[in-house]
Amino acid sequence: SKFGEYGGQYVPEALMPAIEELDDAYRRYVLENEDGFVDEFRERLRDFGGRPTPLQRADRLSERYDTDLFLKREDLLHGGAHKLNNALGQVLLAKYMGKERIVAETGAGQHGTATAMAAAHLDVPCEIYMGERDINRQRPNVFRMRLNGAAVNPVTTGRGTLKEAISETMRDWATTVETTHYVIGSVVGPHPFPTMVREFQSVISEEARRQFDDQVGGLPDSVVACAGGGSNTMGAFSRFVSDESVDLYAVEAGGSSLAVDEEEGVAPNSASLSTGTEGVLHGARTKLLQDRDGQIVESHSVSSGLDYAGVGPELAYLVDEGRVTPVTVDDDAALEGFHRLSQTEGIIPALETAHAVAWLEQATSEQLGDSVVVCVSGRGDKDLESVIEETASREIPNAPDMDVFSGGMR
Amino acid sequence: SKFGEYGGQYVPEALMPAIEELDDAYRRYVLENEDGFVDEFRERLRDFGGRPTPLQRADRLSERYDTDLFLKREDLLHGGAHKLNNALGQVLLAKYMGKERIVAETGAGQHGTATAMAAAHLDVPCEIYMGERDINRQRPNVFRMRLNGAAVNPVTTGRGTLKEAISETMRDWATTVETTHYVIGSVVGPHPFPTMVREFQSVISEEARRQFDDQVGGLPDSVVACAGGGSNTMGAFSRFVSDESVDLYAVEAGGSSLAVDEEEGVAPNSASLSTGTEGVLHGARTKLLQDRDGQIVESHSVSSGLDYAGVGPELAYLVDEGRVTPVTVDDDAALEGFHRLSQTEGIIPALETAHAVAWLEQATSEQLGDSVVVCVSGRGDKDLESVIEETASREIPNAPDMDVFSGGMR
Amino acid sequence: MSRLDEAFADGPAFVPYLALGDPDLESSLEYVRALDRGGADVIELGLPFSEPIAEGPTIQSAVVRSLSGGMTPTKFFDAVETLDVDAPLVCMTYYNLVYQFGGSEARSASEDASGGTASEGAGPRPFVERAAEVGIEGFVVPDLPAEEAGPLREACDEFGLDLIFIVAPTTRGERLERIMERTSGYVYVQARLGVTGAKADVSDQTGASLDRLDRWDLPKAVGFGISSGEQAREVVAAGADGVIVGSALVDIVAEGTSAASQTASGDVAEGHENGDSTEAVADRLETLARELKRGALAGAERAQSERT
Amino acid sequence: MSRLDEAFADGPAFVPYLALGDPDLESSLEYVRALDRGGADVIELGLPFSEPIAEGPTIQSAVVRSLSGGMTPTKFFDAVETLDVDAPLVCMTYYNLVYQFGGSEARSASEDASGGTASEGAGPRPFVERAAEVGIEGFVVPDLPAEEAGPLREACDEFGLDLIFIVAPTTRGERLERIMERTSGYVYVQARLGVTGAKADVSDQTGASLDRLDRWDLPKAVGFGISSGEQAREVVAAGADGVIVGSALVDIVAEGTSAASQTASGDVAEGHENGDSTEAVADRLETLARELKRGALAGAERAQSERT
Repeated sequence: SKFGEYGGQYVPEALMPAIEELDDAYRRYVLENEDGFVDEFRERLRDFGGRPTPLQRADRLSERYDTDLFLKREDLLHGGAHKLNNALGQVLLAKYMGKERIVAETGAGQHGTATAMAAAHLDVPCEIYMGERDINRQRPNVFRMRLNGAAVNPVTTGRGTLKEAISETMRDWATTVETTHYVIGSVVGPHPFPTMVREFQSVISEEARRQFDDQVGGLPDSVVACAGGGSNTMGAFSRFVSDESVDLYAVEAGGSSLAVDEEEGVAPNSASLSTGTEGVLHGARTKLLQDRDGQIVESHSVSSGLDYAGVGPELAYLVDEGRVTPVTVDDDAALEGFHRLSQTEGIIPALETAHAVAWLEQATSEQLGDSVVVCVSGRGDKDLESVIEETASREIPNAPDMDVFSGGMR
Repeated sequence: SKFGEYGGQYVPEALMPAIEELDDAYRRYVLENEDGFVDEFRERLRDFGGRPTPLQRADRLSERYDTDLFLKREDLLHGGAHKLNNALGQVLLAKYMGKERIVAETGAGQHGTATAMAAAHLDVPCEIYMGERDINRQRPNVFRMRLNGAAVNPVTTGRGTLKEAISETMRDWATTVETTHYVIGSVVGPHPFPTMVREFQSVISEEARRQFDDQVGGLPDSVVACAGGGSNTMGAFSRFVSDESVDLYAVEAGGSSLAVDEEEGVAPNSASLSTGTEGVLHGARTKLLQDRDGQIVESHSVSSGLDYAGVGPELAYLVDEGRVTPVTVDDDAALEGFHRLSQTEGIIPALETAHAVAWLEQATSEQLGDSVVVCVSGRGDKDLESVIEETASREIPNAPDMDVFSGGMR
Repeated sequence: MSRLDEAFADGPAFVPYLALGDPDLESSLEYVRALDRGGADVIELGLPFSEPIAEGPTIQSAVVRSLSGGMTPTKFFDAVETLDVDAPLVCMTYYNLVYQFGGSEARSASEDASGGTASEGAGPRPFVERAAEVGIEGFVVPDLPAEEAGPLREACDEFGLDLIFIVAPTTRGERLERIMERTSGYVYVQARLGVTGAKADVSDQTGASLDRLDRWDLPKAVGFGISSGEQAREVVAAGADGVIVGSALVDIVAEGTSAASQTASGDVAEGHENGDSTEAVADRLETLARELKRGALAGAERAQSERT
Repeated sequence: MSRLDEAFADGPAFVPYLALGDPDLESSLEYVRALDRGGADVIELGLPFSEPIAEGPTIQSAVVRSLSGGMTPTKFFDAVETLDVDAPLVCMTYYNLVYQFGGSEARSASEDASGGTASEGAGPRPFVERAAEVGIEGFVVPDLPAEEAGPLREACDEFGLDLIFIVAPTTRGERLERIMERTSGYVYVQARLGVTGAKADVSDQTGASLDRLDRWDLPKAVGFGISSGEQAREVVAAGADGVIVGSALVDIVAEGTSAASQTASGDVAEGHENGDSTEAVADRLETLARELKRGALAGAERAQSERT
């Protein structure tokens, strides 16, 4: 249950039995395929989710960076992001465990929509907690959840964002733990979540590793993935961790600056691996953005999906071990990356993914090596509105002319 | 070049040489795999597009309709709809033909976005004509095209919708025909377009046929697809046409009524197969919505992607031959179908697709048979705004509570 | 020799186009008479179709105005029947209108008989028959290529009407042969790629096209983009037997219409003071017609002098 | 026997909770004194953490108010050091604050030494040491399960402080054993599943939990949802050695605060007339404290009479 000193189970006592029950279920169903859980999960990932997703050679970017560049196309997964791998796994596991109800939290709405889809597909009642401010900023995702039959519970405490939604979901779970499963959306939270979510997401690297070998032969020299909480990161890295020759780059959101404003309690970035310090948040010991007292500071990124003050404990450990190299890309560069992939490959990426793409521009050829796999964690449809606003307010050299959109999307 | 009396090449003389050149290129590259065209097309469909798409058993709908119901998941194709199959094929063909430039028209924006994606991917300059009114109604799709580097040319003539955009694109092509390829978006237009687009889309039924045989064994009893211009319809039917035991149902938009208002020149539906009469439009003889003089009337559907007064000539022929059965679903029922698939299967369909889903509710068990394949032509993200508006203004019994969205999506 | 061939017999022909019913039926008939007075040798009358894919923005707008005014094929023929002009008349329209005409009765009958199955258009014959009755001499159908023209060609032959095909700069070899075999009256030589619309220069492609057509005796009328007497002169000097002018004339109608509709909301008298009455527009059309005809004649003199 | 055990020795203990710094430091110290006057046997002082995952909305809001007012661990300890009350004090907070305390100096040192590598928290020892200095008797850390509590338990032992664990209705068997082995001072019996918050009824689960704990001598204080003297009576009658009350008291602070802030924009004198001065809120807290204490005592009498 630990990754070095990271991880653990820092949760209220009331949740401990549920976490132990989950750990037991994880071992039996996921690790030992009891009742054919893994078979059903794989089948549903294929038929409902659309796996395997392609590993696509990006011809024009390969030329630009003078390397063989491959895109692992998680944007093609049902729902438009890698999130479904985990949501489907956990909702299915909850069914195997006999749970009657699903709760989940969501910030930008991607995990909420994935969970709502999985719950509709598997016919399990589902409630999603979401900060009121996030609800107002992510209306299409809220609507998608409602369409899938999920209840969306607005969280009005605090600033009404992801942090408050997580706390509120924990509270729901603490009250209903006997009948309810809490679908955590990333490789964070108390054990066994970081391990379990990583295993559900590992299908990304499992496929990519096999596809690379089939299409090119051997192993890539490097794997690049963006890192917020870190679920696509661990998914993309997991099956390469023991291949010492493969360099692993976790691209964090550098936001507008890597410095922390202690006065305001704000870190204008989400770079917990690069700049965070050890601490305990949301059930696990990991790297955090915190002030010197240990209060969690407000993080920031142009990509709301990366905007989180913590990170998965396993990633923190792999960074300390030197196995994963954390790097950062700031907001402006991420927007450039967004436009670059859209224009050169015909793939409009999520703003999260745009960070991974953008880093290629600042990486050295030694870092990239002769072959690179980049995880395209999601598609950008959800971010169109943000991209219009953010691009209009900055100097992004490769952006298309935005005049026609001066009135926004409507 | 004909399907019975349907089809043909009713175009201005200036376009005839280009059409002959295209016909020749179609034969050589697509039918005879010259220069390995077909191999490259298949590879790009797989790696860039995400093929094969799954054939998913819909457990809950199967139970509801007491049949084995399978969904052919074209919504998982890159871009979110079957449109890329054709756009990628034609843009690649244009490259093989040495054309330097792509033009296309778009109504709801789906074909425009698919073409822009394919053109960015293959590095071909691309201009999309789109009615000004459609531009204002489909801003996210306009933005996606711009992001992919395509020029979007507003068409201000007439009512500023698809019809005018088609005429304008024809005009561009008539002027630039020697260097430019016109990517028509459906199985319409002059020969060889209806045949060629059908062949590019046939991958849908080719896969579905094989997948059904692998997963179930044998052939399905029926195949259901929505029909506007008819490209997903012909794609879903094509490889089953010679299997006499497989019933083929083309679900048209019944709109608000199947009657034609000759006074106003409006058909409040898009049911050209069910209610249209033979005539000549946009280069082909086919079934049309027209008044008794032969003027094309304004069609209507809650789904802008089905909103077209014509239909592919091959479909018209197959209907006359009795091979394809045309049926209709009205706007209200389509919205119900939209909500039903979203809630029961966790798949938010395009409003086009919602028509196919909705028809299951009114089909007899004899029509459906023991096994049904439904083509999920696209995902519904593009339609969220419309669905909110349209659902709010009607009595849709199975819709979620919309109060939270009374202010629209923003 | 048909009346159309004859129109080209005494020197270069001036062939103006107007959409009937633009902006309303009465005015447009007045405009046709003005073109006749201005020296038209043949007049192409547009019967508007809702999807005019071969037209540029100018003529498309005329089509929209005419349709908004309630123009139909029946009204078109009725109006032509009353029209008393010297120049022979050609109907320019799209094939669906030709194909559907007379079909409503046929359709109702077939629906009665078969219990509501979709019926087919009546085919081109009723259209041609009615056109012949009202004095139309021929047709231009821009979306009907030679390959699909069999039925219409037959009907024209039956009623003694001409069927004029368009030859594009890209039309060569076998296609050209096939088209020229089916054409009668005159051949419509498309001056450049693209759609109809007034342009400032005469395309180089025109000369090449005329050269390719040299071995056929049929009169060659050049259209697409001719807007001035000077251009008419150049085209005829280059070997054309006539000039077809549409958009430049329609522009005059459009300007008059838009001026009139602008003042309609203000003082009606002002519209007349501005000279935007039907008569004023007709005068302007007649003036441009005369210029174009003079240009064509000048071109013919130059061609004549070069030949001698 | 620690001061905490002692507090339970003379009959049922009343254990109130307040977040220090809510709504400001001075007022909250006044409120703590009022609880002391009202008969508190132990007082739990909340040191607010930015992510209070175990709290309900009431206490979460108190935490937000306190943090907005600038509360920090250092200020917390400094304030406690000046506080002169009879009841022993317990600090209730989350583990990250315990873990990080004193780390800023350690961190700077390590950054100097290692050239900027991310450093670690100083661990629980400096926090416990400082708490002991200022007169804190023990800790409740709701996000620290027994399994992760080794270092804090050690530090508490070193400085002679108690570490109180929470036992939930779902805690049974081996887990219960493990927790009870590590608990000292008293055990915090969670009356129901969920988070903190005042409720109208006493949970059935409480009796079952107390039964499970019967074989341990450690005082059992029941919390979560107790808001009235009547409830306090029932809980003690059911076998509890004390009642922990938080949200009901924080509600009084919140009401006073919100009334004060409402009138702050109007006439300040009105705020005092409404009785929403710090003194008035303190009076109300003292009154409720007395009621709760009386309830607990009544419950003990009943339990006593049942036993005899």
